[in-house]
Amino acid sequence: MSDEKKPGLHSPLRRKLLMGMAALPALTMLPRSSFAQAPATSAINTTGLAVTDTEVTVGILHSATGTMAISETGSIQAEKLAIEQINAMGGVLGRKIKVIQEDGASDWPTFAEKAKKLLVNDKVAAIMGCWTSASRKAVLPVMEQYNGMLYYPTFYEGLEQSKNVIYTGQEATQQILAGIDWITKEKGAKSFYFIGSDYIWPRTSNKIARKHIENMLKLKVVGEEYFPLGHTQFNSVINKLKLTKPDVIFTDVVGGSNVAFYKQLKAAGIDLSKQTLLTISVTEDEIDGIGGENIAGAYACMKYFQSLKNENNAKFVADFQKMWGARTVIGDVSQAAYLGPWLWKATVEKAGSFDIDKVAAASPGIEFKGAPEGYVRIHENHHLWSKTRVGKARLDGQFDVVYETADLVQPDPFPKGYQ
Amino acid sequence: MLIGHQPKDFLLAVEGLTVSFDGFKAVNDLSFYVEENEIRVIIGPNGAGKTTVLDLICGKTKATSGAIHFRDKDLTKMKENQIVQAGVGRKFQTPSIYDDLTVFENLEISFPRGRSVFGALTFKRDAIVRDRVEEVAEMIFLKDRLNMSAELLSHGQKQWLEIGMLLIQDPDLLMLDEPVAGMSVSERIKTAELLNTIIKNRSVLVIEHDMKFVEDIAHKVTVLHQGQILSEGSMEKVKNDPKVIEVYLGH
Amino acid sequence: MFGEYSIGDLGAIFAMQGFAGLILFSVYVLMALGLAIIFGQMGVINMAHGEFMILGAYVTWLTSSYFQTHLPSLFSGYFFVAMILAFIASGALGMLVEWALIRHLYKRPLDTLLATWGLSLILQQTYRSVFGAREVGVELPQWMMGSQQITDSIEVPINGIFVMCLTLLITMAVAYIMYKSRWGRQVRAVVQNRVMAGAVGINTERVDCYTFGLGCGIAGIAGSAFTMIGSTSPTSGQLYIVDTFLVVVFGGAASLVGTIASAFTISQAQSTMEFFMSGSMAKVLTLLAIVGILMLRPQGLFALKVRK
Amino acid sequence: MSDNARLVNRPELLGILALAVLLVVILPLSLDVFRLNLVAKYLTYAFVAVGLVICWGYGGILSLGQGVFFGLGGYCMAMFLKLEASSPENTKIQSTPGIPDFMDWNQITSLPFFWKPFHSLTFTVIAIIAVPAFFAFVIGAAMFKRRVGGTYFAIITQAVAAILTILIVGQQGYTGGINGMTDLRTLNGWDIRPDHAKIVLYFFEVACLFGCIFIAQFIRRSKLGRILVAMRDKEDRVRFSGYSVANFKIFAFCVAAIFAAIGGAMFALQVGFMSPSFVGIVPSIEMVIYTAVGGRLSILGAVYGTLLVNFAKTSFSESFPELWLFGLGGLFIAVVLAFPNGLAGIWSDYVQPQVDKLLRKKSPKNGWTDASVADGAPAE
Repeated sequence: MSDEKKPGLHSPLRRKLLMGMAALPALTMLPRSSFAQAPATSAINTTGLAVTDTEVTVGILHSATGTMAISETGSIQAEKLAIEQINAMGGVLGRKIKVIQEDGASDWPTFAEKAKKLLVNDKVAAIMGCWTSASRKAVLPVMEQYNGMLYYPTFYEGLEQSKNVIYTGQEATQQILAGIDWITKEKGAKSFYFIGSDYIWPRTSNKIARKHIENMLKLKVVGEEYFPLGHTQFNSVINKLKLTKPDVIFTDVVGGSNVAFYKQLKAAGIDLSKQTLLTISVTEDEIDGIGGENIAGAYACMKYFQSLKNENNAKFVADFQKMWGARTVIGDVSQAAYLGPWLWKATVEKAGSFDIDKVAAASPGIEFKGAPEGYVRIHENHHLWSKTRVGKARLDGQFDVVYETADLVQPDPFPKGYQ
Repeated sequence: MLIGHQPKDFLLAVEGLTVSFDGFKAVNDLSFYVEENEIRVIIGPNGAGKTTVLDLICGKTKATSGAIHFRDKDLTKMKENQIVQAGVGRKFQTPSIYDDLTVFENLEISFPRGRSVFGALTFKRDAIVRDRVEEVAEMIFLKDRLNMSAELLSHGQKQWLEIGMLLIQDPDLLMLDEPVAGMSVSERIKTAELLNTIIKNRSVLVIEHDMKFVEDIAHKVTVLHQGQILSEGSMEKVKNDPKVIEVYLGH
Repeated sequence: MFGEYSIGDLGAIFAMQGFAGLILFSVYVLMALGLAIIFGQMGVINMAHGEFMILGAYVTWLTSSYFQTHLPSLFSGYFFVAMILAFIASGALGMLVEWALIRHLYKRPLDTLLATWGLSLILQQTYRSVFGAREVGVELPQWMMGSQQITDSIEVPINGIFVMCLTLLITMAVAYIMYKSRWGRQVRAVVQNRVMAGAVGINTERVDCYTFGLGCGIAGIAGSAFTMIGSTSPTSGQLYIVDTFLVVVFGGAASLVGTIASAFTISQAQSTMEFFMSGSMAKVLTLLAIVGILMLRPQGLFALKVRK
Repeated sequence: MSDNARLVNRPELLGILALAVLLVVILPLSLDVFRLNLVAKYLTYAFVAVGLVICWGYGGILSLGQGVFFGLGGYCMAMFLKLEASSPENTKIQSTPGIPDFMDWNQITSLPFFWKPFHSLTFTVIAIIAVPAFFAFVIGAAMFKRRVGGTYFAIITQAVAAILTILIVGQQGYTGGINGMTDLRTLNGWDIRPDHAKIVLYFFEVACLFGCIFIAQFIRRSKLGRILVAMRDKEDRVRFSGYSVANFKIFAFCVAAIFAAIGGAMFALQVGFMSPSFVGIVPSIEMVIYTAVGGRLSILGAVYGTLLVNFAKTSFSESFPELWLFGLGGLFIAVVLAFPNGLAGIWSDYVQPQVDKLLRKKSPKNGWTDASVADGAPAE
């Protein structure tokens, strides 16, 4: 109903499409008593969720404090933007989205506790949230026990699939394999050196990368190193790099360690315009802290870059910076977080109900053509079909997109031959 | 000296005791012997190593070399609490009592029973303990203050309490470091009286400056100077030793 | 793993590895010096030490931004200005904290630990509110980046050399202040006998205040220097705190020489092990070794046997 | 039993009864299951806090590594629960069914030897007590025999916490890494997840907590408690009264470790997972603040302190996440500077005199303070 208040929010074509999608279930399921009337609450909410005639409650669950606040802030911002845009368009099934935001405080049990609060006390229809695997793992049993719906934005290690979770980021094979193939071909790489933070995501990602490199490409991995989270001294491993001279340095170092690693790499005279480095953990967000001059020339393997050239993205970046400040940068995860509310809206409207079971069942096949990264679709396994891209870091902290897969890459959370 | 090989005749035999702190020899090749029921007073100018000798005997400081035999035990190889259990009690120069506990509890803790962890857990305050505590409290003039927090006692009363804590341990060798220091005249008199009663039936090693007091109680006096024995013998003999006179007058 | 490399290669690598160890050594010394003064001389456990370092880092960041926008021609020299400002800012905050908090707690060392931990939480949240939760990137002048070619195959990072020189300078300054200056004698007098020092006319309260301020100020310089090699975010300070305390304790708290020796031992051990095994295991083994040695020799490497 | 060995005096008895009424009657009746489960989670920390009263308040040993013991207890419990949750039927999609999921992800194909005994609940219960006690004994023996205490000990326990965290995170094939052990489901076939199970577990936990409170109270009232106080005051004097100071410290440290471990095991049961984020330095120090807020010398105070701080944390972080850290930081400082005896101190300094006054007016002969002063004394 308030669609017209924000003219130019989306291109006219897409707006029609979205309107059509929104109208479809309403047309099929409800008596056409009046043009603008939303479906009756009793019909679309049979399980006692917090849905009224005018409102539907959704939870946002990220860390606003603690060590992870650095990373999760972007996701919160993106989710709020998406929800505001959806509300400006009239909401979901005629209901405005009301947000309850909870702070996970970078502490996994707190995540579980807050997730439970959102589901049990607030009866939210969906939760946009979590960032680290650990927080997701803590929340997952809660989601399954109390039957909630979680939209999880981060690229992650895979090995998981749940009725109650939609994974809007890439799982490991989706993110890594195409990038490694491309860099191998482009740079004629023969040897790889892995450097990662010591926890499950880098280890699993590196395992998949290693299997791919050794078994599929028949190339060599000459080193694999892990450092405790928060480690800040990398001179020894940099010397090892100098000794082994790998064609490609493949990194998945996270957090504050990232900054230290690239600064010391540059200081040690490893010039990223000559030495190929492929990272799967550095987005525009991280470069903010690392400093563009320290990482320029490195390649990153993601599904989204802020500099991506398409209409959706231009609009998204403009809206995002209008809402959160012109200097705000947008990384891969923020974009994936932005998809969550939109995918949920589309799914609810297709299912014609807020009921979790119906939403979960209706999820496969849901498309979102307005995605900043381009077209995405939910797979049977609740992950997204999406393209993989490689970007080359520029001095100004942005990436030049140098490669993208021709087709959408199928998500494969339990990859055969990679375990 | 004479019968150093048979330390059993002495209660305490200190032989060739040396301790050095970072090169400085606070006690240097010291030997002396204390007999059963002997009252020995150690005197000497400041820094002579008197307190260090007591520290060495009770295990607070480890000797660099030398031996300390107590009956048939070598104290240099034992821990503080084992030395106490062997029968050596020590009073410190400044009153060392437990401010947060009552007088009764202070004495009770020193009662020689239930000294292991398990023993302390199952320790019962029975009639024997209570009677003994009261008896000692009477001796140290604190009977009416048993339930008082020890921190509220006067300085002199704290000294008495610590003496009482030693008394209840019933040690064979009692070591007192300046027991009347910092006391008022009346307290001093009472303390001398107290010491005279408690030194019966045990050996005592006292450090004291108050010559009047020394003369009253000492069987034998040892004069220390720069970590070594300057003179030893009866008070009369020591007083007339020219070396002692020189050291004391020299100051 | 060495089979396929030439002798020259290996020599170069070992030279560079030794250098990496020296850089780590310098980093540890810088971190630990301020703490060694505060903990060693005053017996105060300052859990907010890391936050004082990060204050220095933020000051550096602010200075660099200021020079970039207002004095771009002088940008290449801003780092020296930044370090002085970092020293002043951290030192001043340190003195304020000493006055408001620490001086009430000298008789309760364990309580200073809790109070300064509370302080560290407050400082972290202050940084987050003021500077944002994200890391800030400190831009360095061009001359500090890159590396110096020594031979064909040996090159050393310039910022590493810079940190080493800085460490040397500050260590010498601290040694001079503590052991040669009148003020240093006062500090040591207060450490040894507070009452006596007061009686001979030393203003012990002021000495305490300045000592704490000096320790915090050095932490500020360390934080400033670490913008070259590490990250600057509200929580970065916590990364350093355990390492720093271990260096000080391992050295024997009351001795500057001990602190330096222990920083050297730990850094060499860590950097050598890191070369042969994964960083995680190297860290665990280093920490285990330190804890193990401290259990056998609790007074640390360099503690004097003193007469109590 | 003679009067001195009486376990509690009158005000303490009233305090314990009040706590019992609060935990057993008021909270379960007034809170929904979700909130009650939160209380249960807070109470798991109360075990640690009670242990710290003995070890820190009485023994003067500040351990900044209680998270280590909380974690060891919790992991022991979690290993048992995880094994039960990883039955071959539940894990048939794995390449090796019957082992925990995280092992499968890390290419471990058979259960490591040290996991095997955790199939047995009896072994697990023993391990929950024995493993932390053993660790505490080793650490304590090494440190206290060499007279390491005070600040040194605090720093070394911190380092131990750091080591264990890095190890758990690094050895993810055996420990679940940073994710911890999640998705714990049943205890000997009994589902621990539904609401009614949570309520049963809550009462079980409260019972255990009171067990620990009584043990702590027994220790406090025994001569050992007085020796701990004496030791904190004048360690040398205790030594020269013939006690092995090290042994008593080791004992206090072990008791605190065991309590913490029981808390950890309860946590795994209540919350349904265990992760290395409870092992590290930050949670360990937070646990100390619970004790400090309650009053480091008061066993009951520790429980109230834990509940209060956690309740404040939850409600603050819900409404003002930014303020929470300021609040927590301020709490640390305030407790240290202004209220070193915490809630218990405030109670006995300000509230109790008022209460006494009221009571005296009503029945002049029945003064509580008389009882408490006379208690512990011989003459009665």
